[in-house]
Amino acid sequence: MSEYFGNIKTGAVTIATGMGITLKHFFNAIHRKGDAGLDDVDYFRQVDGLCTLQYPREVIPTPANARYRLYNKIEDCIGCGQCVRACPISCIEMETIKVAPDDLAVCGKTSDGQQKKFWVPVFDIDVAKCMTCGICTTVCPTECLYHTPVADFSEFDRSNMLYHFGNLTRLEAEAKRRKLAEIQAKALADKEKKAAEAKLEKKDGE
Amino acid sequence: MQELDTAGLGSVRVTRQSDTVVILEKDLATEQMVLAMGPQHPSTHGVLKLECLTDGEVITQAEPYLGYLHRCFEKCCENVDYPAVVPYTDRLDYLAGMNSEFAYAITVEKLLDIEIPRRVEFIRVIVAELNRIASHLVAIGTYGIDLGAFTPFLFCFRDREIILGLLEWASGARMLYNYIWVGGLAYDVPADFLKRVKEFVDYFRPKTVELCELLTKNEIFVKRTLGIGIMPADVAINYGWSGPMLRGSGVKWDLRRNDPYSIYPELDFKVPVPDGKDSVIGDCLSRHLVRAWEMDESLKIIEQCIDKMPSAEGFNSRSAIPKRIRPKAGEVYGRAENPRGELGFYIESDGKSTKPLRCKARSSCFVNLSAMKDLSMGQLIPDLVAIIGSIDIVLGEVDR
Amino acid sequence: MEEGKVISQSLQESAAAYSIIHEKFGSAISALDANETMPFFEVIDTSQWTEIALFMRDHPKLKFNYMACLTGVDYPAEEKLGIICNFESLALFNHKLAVKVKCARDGGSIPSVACVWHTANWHEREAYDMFGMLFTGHPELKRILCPDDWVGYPLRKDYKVQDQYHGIKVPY
Amino acid sequence: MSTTALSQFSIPLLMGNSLNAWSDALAGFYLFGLPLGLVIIAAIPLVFIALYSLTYGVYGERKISAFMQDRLGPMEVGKWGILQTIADILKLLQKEDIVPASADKFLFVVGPGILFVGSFLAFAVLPFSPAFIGASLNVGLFFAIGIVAIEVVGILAAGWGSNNKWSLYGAVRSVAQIVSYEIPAAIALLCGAMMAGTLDMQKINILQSGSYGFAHFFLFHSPIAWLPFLIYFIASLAEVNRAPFDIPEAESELVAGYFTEYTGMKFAVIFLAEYGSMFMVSAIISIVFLGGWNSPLPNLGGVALNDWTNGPVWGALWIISKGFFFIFVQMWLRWTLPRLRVDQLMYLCWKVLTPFAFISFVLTAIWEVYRP
Repeated sequence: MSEYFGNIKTGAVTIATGMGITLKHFFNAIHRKGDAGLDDVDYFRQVDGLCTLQYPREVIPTPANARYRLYNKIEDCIGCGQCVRACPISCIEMETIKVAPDDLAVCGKTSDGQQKKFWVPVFDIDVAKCMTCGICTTVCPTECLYHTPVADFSEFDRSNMLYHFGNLTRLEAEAKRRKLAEIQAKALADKEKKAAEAKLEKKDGE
Repeated sequence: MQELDTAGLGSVRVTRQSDTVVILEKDLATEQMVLAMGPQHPSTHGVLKLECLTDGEVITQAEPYLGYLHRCFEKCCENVDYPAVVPYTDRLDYLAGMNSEFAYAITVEKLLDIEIPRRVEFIRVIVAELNRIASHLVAIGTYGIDLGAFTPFLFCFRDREIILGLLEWASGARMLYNYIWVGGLAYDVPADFLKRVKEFVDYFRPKTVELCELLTKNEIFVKRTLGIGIMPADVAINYGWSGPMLRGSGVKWDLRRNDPYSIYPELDFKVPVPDGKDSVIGDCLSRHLVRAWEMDESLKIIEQCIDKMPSAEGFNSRSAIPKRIRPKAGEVYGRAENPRGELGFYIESDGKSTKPLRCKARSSCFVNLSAMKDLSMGQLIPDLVAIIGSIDIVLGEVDR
Repeated sequence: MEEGKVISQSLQESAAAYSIIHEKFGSAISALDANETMPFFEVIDTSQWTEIALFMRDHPKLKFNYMACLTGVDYPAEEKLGIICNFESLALFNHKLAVKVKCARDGGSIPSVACVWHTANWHEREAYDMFGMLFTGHPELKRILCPDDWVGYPLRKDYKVQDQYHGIKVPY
Repeated sequence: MSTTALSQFSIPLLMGNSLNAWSDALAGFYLFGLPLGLVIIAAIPLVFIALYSLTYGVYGERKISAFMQDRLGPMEVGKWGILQTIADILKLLQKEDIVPASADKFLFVVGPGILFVGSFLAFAVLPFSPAFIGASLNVGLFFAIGIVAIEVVGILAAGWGSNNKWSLYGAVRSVAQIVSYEIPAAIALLCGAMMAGTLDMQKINILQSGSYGFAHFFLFHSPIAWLPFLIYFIASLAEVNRAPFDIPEAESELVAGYFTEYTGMKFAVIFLAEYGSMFMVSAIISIVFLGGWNSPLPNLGGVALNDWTNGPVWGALWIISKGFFFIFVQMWLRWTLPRLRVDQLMYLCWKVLTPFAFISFVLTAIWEVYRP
């Protein structure tokens, strides 16, 4: 019998405690949490009160090192293709054309002074596939591939999630390719000619 | 454990006391009905399906069906390099990515036999314990939802949000971190990080008390969980239970203590087990209490780590990372204490390749869930919900 | 340094545990591979596997009451499939042992230990699902993670994914 | 007791004669032999309550729950999201009205209707002010208790007709729950009726008027009146399926209980009925124990607060605000407590509430007979 009344008593007391807590929160609803980021010194002085933000207008700030949208600064890209090999889910697609010797100056250097040896006509990142693991960015030798703190980049059409970073248009790429092919053909021809000459000389020598 | 032959009894409702089965109700048999619970049921915590045979509201048999989230993690691992497995481990137990990474990293390090800088170890422990708190907050909050209390859930998520913010600040991502690498860390923590974590600990302590008052001590909550789904210790061990589930059954077994890794031997923390005063040992309430206590212990661990943290001077978080991870031929089974139990990795290396020959994740939820059939026999549907909630499954880890 | 010592100590204990098993079963099991990371032995006479398992669980000095993990493995070079079980004596002793059991790659079978450790039940189902070895005496050997009508065993090294599954294109 | 109380209370004090006459005239309006006037009178509170349900009920519940959970709640539609519910209703109106192929079509369609009618019929006997009552029955309280039971039929029809196992569970649980809780609820209300000596709602209110305001309320009338008050409040929670007794719809167990299969306007009607019954039980408890439309403010010497704040319009204000207060408490409880299990629910009903209801019944009877 005492257990019976004890149960009723603990039930009433704990329910009252719980209701006290929710009522406290209810009256605390006049306060709102600010939208300072965690790197702010006052972060924990502003967390009391309603804590939701109205998203598109108020945003939780993303820290500077946040890894969200993958971005390639194509001016610095040397087309080494390490990121393509490193990506566990192959979301990066890359095509390179070797720069013709007379174009090296046109192709330019990276910001730390390294000569670029490849044109990169295609550098496509499918950010819909990208899982923001950041492995590609760690292998990148020129640090031109990095994640930006832009977290919201949703699209209505999935094809818009394919980001193109190539530094040549298709026509330019075609021209470069042809030029390279010519140079290579010429070099090959020269080589053959030389070889033939050498053979000839050899014969002559005999 | 005593097996119960239900064939001749018609409908029975049973409960377990230590290792005997006690029949509460019988001879109320009605026509049996197959009830498919899930995979889109609100309280199966994802895409678990339970096919229940019910007699009224009493479940006579429940058969779990898994695999709705199966993505062949192990096959993926065989096709990528050792470091590239880390982002996949995040996706095992997506509520505790840091802990999964930690388990994988120490396993490969065991195979590689490399020394890790001390500061790396401390940071690893801090982020892992923070993530443990975040994970337990989800477990406790969703358990509240399973039992009909919605408000504690949102309080839990409010605080978890801060932890996720902290981890985002450290690692760059909110849930799928890829932060703990084999041999080191992706980055050192930001300058003010430890200070902010300390502030978080101070902020969070009163919140756990409030949560306890609101949910754990609530009489209705206690009545809903006390004595439900009792699992005796020996059966729990035989089922391979681990983590809070096993401790809920009264076995003082914590890999951080019993198979110590990283810097855990240097830290002072308790392994909480229920004493049978507030709850029946092995029931849902015990498991819930263990989780609640563990949050406090994790806070203690974090505080100690911050105090003992070696300075950042001349520290490079990637200094011990091998240029190319190619372990010698051999096999290793490494494990760590995850919020949900023992997450083990069996890794086999052929010594030639930079990809693991075989990488098996021993998922704690998978093992814990395998007792479902036994636990659910003779329970009511609301109790079944309470039991699933107390197992605290993450389907990402169950189905892999 | 200290950590290394702990490991080697547990290795000694594991070796002691192995010798007890070896005493009983002799040539049915192979010699102990006493490496630091995972000491293991192989069951050569697979028909005795269940007895060995029971012995390991119930022997007062062994008490391997906890099966941590059961991994299925494919050995295409040996034309074999196998399982690796990691055991330990939870809260009683300090020894840990792994056991390997192998069977033929096509239609091979391994005795089930689901009756010895409940953990093995689902793990064996998973190994069957992924590798296709049979476990004789298993209470309900059916696929667990893949759908029942899935073709092939995904974790075999020579697995080719099926093109269509109920009209859905499978390869991504 | 009742005669003395009535005699000291004169009708002109109520200041509502013209309105009363108007409603009487309307009630006498017949068209082709149909009591059209009565229908209109019954429809007025119904329309009001429907409006309340749409705006305050759902919106209030969402806001209150949000504030208790440190959230903002609806904020987008209108200032502070005040038009959110209207937007929701517009959405629900446009939704396809799906009737599952294997459902029992008749029951499925008729279920929400019965539920709606059941919860709104009781409004006919609720006195909204001294001058306004839909039907001033001399067994008003009895009618109100009885008519709530019709809801059970609607719930069972909806749950059974859906041909869904979860719905069936919800329906069966609901029937068991509501029928059981009728008993303590009715006995607790009987205590109030005993104190009044009448079952007429309007008379119960009149008996609680007086210049001392709240001191005349039945809750403070006898030392044990708080017990039936509390019992009725708890039982009424169960009768309208509110947390912690929301097991018929228990979203984490039964998905949505008996209305799992409902969409569009039928779903909205079920929702409306729920909020309607919430107000109904709140109004009943404030009528029987808290003076209904009487002002709680006492006359303090020359400051005749009580006299100033009584009258038909004030009365409507008082009863509605009392009702809203109890709705607030219902929501407050809902967002604090976990849900009970079925057997615990029955335990509470049969082993706690019913015995205590009987005890309070006997004690009230003794008090009324041997009152000092």
